[in-house]
Amino acid sequence: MEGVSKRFGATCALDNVDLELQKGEVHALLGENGAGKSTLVKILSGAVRPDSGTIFLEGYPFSPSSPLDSRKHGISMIYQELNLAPHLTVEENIMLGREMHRGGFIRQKEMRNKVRKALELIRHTEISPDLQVKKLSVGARQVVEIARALVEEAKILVLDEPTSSLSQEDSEILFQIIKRLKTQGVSIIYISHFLEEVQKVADRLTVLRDGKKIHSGNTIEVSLEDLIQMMVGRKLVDMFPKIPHETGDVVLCLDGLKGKRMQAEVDLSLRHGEILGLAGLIGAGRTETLRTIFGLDAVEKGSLTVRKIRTSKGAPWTRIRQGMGFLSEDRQNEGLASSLSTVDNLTLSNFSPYRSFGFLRLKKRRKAVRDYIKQVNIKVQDSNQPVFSLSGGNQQKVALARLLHQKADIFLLDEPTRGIDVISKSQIYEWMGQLASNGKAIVFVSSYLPELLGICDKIAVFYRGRLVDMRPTCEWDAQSIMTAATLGRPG
Amino acid sequence: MKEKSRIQTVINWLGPFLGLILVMVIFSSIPEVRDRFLRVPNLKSVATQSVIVALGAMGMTLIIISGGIDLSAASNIALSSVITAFAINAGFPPLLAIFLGVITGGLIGLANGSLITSLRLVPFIVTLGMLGIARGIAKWTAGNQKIDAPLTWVNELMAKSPRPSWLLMAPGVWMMIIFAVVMAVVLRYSVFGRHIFAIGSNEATARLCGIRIKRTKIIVYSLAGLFCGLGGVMEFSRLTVGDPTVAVGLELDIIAAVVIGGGSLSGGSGSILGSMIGVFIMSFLRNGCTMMGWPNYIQEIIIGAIIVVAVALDQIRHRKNF
Amino acid sequence: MKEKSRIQTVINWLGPFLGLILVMVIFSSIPEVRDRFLRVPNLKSVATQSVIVALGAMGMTLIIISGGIDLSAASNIALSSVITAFAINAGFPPLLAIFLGVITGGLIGLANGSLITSLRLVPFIVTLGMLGIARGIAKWTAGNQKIDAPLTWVNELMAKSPRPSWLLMAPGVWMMIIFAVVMAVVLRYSVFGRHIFAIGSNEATARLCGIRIKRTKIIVYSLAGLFCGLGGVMEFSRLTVGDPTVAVGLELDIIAAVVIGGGSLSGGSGSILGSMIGVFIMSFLRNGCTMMGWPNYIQEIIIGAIIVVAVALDQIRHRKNF
Amino acid sequence: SKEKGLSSQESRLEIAVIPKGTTHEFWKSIHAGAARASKELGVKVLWKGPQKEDDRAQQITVVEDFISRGVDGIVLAPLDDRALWRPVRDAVQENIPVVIIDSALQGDDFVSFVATDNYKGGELAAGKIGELLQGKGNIFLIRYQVGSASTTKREKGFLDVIQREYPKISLLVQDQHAGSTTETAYQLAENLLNRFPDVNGIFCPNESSTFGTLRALQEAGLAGKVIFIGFDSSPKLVQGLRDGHIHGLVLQDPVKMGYLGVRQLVLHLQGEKIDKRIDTGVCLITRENMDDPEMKSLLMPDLT
Ligand SMILES: Nc1ncnc2c1ncn2[C@@H]1O[C@H](COP(=O)(O)OP(=O)(O)OP(=O)(O)O)[C@@H](O)[C@H]1O
Ligand SMILES: Nc1ncnc2c1ncn2[C@@H]1O[C@H](COP(=O)(O)OP(=O)(O)OP(=O)(O)O)[C@@H](O)[C@H]1O
Ligand SMILES: [Mg+2]
Ligand SMILES: [Mg+2]
Repeated sequence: MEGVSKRFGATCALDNVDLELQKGEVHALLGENGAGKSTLVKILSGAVRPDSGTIFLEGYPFSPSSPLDSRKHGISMIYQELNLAPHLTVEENIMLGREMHRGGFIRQKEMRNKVRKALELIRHTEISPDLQVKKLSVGARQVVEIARALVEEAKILVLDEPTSSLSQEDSEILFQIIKRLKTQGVSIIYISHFLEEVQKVADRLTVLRDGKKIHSGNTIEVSLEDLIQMMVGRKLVDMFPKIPHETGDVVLCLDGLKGKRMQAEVDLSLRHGEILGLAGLIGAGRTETLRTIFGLDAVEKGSLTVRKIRTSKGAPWTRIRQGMGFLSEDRQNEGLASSLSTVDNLTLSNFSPYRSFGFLRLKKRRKAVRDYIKQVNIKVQDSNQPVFSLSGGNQQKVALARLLHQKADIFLLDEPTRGIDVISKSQIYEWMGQLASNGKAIVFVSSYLPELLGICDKIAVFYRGRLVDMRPTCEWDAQSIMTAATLGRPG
Repeated sequence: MKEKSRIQTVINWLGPFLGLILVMVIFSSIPEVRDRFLRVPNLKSVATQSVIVALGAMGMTLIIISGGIDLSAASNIALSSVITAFAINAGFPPLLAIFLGVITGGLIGLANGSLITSLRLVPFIVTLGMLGIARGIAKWTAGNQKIDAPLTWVNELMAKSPRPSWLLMAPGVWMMIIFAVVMAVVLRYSVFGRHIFAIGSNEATARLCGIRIKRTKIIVYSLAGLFCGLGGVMEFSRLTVGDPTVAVGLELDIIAAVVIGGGSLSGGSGSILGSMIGVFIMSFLRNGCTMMGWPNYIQEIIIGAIIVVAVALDQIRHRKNF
Repeated sequence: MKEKSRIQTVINWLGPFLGLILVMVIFSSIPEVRDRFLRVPNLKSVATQSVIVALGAMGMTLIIISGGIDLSAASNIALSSVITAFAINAGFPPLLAIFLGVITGGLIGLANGSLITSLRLVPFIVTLGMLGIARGIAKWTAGNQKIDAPLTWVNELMAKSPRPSWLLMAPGVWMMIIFAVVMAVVLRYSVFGRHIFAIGSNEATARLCGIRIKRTKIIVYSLAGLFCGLGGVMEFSRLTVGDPTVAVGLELDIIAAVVIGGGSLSGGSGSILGSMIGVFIMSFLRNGCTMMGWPNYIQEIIIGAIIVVAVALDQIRHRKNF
Repeated sequence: SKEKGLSSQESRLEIAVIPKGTTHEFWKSIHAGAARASKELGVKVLWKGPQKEDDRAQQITVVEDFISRGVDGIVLAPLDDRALWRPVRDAVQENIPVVIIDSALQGDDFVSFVATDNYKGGELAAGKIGELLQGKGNIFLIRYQVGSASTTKREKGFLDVIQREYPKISLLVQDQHAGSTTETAYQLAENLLNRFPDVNGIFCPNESSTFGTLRALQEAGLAGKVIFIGFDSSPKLVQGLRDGHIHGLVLQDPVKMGYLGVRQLVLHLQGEKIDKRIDTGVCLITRENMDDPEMKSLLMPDLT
């Protein structure tokens, strides 16, 4: 790709970027949120038309007019935002657009075989091909998406943050697959905010900043610190800043709580000033537990006690009144109202500072929001910009900022750092510490063990819907968590 | 809990037929019409009365699954019936007249599809516009009155007692059955059918997976147009005249049938079997109410209520899945 | 590029008024009606003719923004007009009759909202059912004919030449203007308004953010019902009788007005100003076509085409933004 | 049919009366006539119109459904002289006799045709307008609805007389349709009056268009100034006539039509010979003769 540029209105997403991908290499694309990585690969896949610049494919100029066009040229892509048709089954989604047919009618058996093979490849045979995708959790959906990219024998495979909602184990499997594909001569573009991953799998890398190419070279030639320096223009002091905080009374307590979709009853308690980490594999039931606490799923059995008040029934609005805040792992379908503006999304859960007699004071609100945008470092042209036009990581930051703006006491965070760049991540860890030191309680669900180990006071491990073990962080290490999460017994 | 789940098993087993069975049981148990309601001649009339809506509903099912809607269906039926009558009146051979009627419907559908895809307008608006345009053209062609066409075999298509008596039912009813089976198979087992579901479920995904959205949509709307065209021919066959004012508001009946049958207006779900059941629920309701001699307002209230109840039942049936 | 962007600046500046201006310019430039079209009495008639649709469109705007639809609006208007006539006929004081008419509309809206939220049914189906139910009840109440009511000051509400002549326009027109301003403010600046947008944009998100979806939706549908009720009172005022068959199919006009004005049927967008412009575009079109003496079918075709063109223009205008 | 005779002695005869619609005043009167006949003759009348006013296809459905029910006879006001021909033939094949009222039907499967001469009604209206305008001026013909046979006949009668006998009267409007409801008629008339405020005469061919136009005239302050002839009656139209806002109403005798329709059918079922064609007559009512007792019973029929 040579001299590729793209503008969206006033935003310059890409400015004269070059990218060279060699046969059989893994090429990492790095940059902070909103640097233009996704836009660049979308141009390659034909989903976005560039304003200028040319692409050469095996020496010939190539300008993909549609995703279909680029797929025909052997480019296969996993987009950052999940792209699945919720009403269709897993099999139908995996084979979408490449159905095997005879005279226009589907050849069921052959397709089933292919799907089985792809699922085996990523070791997720437990996902039934006949299940409707809307019934899967976000993690499982990501697996389906990867399976889709694998059924096709592509020449170029583009992965835009494939591991953002995968567990450690699944990521490992993916890396093995990548290695194998590489030996088969497949070229891979790999986008990720997990820099260690990049160092592990990538042969070469390119760094983007504000839509410009900053650096391109072999992976082994640059150190982690240099990478970060190139990405954001400053050094990262401490990935997991330690902010001292003390735990107080119990604020939230689950007594044998079982929600409609949970597989088992869960007992748990959370104190003021405590950061509780929840670890587990895909489908372990962490999301479902949080959703039940927050009243998004109906309670079937047991009860929960919020600040000494025992309840079993409750809708999200009552939980918010009780001082809870929830960050959904599914920002695309649930987390954000993407056609609304950044201002609206940010303030949706708490209008009270700007409300007088049922009316909003818009100016005051805009001003307040500007502070939050600066604080959370959201890259946005104008606070009235609709959320769908933000980059993936920036959308996640909007969802996070909403929780801060809500001024909750109990934070339920489901994969909050999904798709967020390194620097911002460390900033988020810092806030979590600060919130805890102010006496707030935080439940922190993550599939990324280092961050759990880095900032939590306590870690609980889930296995098949059951809470296996809960211990202070110092008594855990990566190994023992993995054991508990995969085998379901304290390691 | 136990009790509830047993009821749900029954509900599930009877499944999509539940609403239809309910309606039939009700009327079969009213002494006044009991002995007449379930008799063959009445079933034949109901079948014949359902043909036009059923044809419209087949196309509408595709459109609704793809996430669209077609408000122009009824106008399209009227226009096609006028064109057929016009052609027969002008002395064209009946087969050609039928062909022209069906093609007219197809062209209106094609126009819908092209406008929707090329101007990227919402189907509701395009077809609302087309509702007026097609109806206007129908009145224009017919010179603002009905067209009397000489009787031909076209008018036998919807005759309750068909000419070769071994047919048992009107040829139109057979056509309806055959097309329903064909469309059900196409929708379930063809690549085209699957693409329609994908587009309705998530259009962006469908595009990124390389499905030709424009082409698929244009085909869907054209196909639906052709079905409306055929419906128009049937309407002409039934009326023996080309009437530009016929079928006003029928689009809502057609859409209701599809939705009663499990179609979702946000796209991605629906089935031909369901839609056909929806059509027959409404036909039997009308038929039963008329046979009872109930005034129209009672009929309107009852049908309104049944639409809600039928869909609510369907909802309960599906809810247990979670 | 340059040229194009200049056109777009102009388009943008005229913005939402573009369609309306277009229609008015066209008719003002046809010599045959030019000198009559833009004269005060004609403008007054158009304004009066628009009141009922405009009231319906205010409620419909809220509903459509919230991601719903109300097919029962027109039936509701008819029912409310019948109830008002009935009350006046029964000798109730006019103010009470008006109140009863408006409340009837509100109750129908409340029923819609409750069914939609409690049974979790799609609005299309619930309101389609209600379309039949309300119309049936209207006919029933009226005994299947018009209700003749004695003349009272209620009938002055829609008089083109109002009694205190300093009013200049019918009181109904003033009401329409006042309610439009109030609703526009509520929708833009109130918490309730923001909540409606949030629900329409993404219901799951709205729920997550602690918005009380059920309550908001029930209020939205009830409010829309009240507007329809007021529309019904205006209808009665205009006709001087309570006619249960009035306004058949008007729901499509109302929805079209909202959509022409920028409302999206998938929810999350729309505005009162836009809807009002949509209403006036259609009223002026009807008025102009009739004044031209064009036959009805030409009118139907033209109005159909304009609906599509107006929305297409709006689409082009918006496309540049992102 | 012998069997049928027996059963009718055990239980009352069941007669379906199928109008074109159910909500216009005109059909109310037909219903009243039919009800009177049913009381007098001791038969059961099932009254049922098409679900949507004026929808041919649905009227066919209603006829078919009553055939399915196996009624003893049908009184039908066909929406179309051709489209209803086949269902009527089906009825006759099932031994269900049919009497046609109000509008004509092709063929001769029916046992009797009881109706007004609609064409003559239009002629009467034209004569009155011509007379009141003294043979000159500008007039509107506001039509009812596309495809409605009886009103089209009235319109034709009106046009023929105007063009033949009053060459100095010019028709400003003659192909605008008022639509099926009062509101649509009202809007149309309002818009037309804005364009042509100097109109001298208007004719409307049925009740709903007459009333809608009357409202528009009253609103525009032109009521009484414009010669206005309507068709059919309702309390508001009677009031308009009394106030001098309407200068004449062409009246049919719908009560008689409904009554005779049912009676002819019952007579036929009882095996009597009946006339194939019965004219129930039209007349023109003005403010001057509206209080004649004979006219009064037409204007405000006793609907009980
Ligand atoms: N459809 C759009 N409309 C307007 N602006 C857009 C659109 N898509 C992307 N942008 C802007 O382009 C810039 C680059 O976005 P892009 O998605 O490429 O970032 P990214 O590098 O993938 O970031 P992340 O790491 O957060 O995924 C961002 O500032 C974003 O706001
Ligand atoms: N592989 C799978 N196959 C089928 N259903 C699954 C699968 N994975 C998850 N689910 C669904 O998700 C539910 C539990 O997943 P949940 O989202 O609570 O887990 P999690 O620990 O948050 O994992 P994730 O990382 O996927 O969010 C299950 O009840 C099931 O319905
Ligand atoms: Mg990205
Ligand atoms: Mg999860």
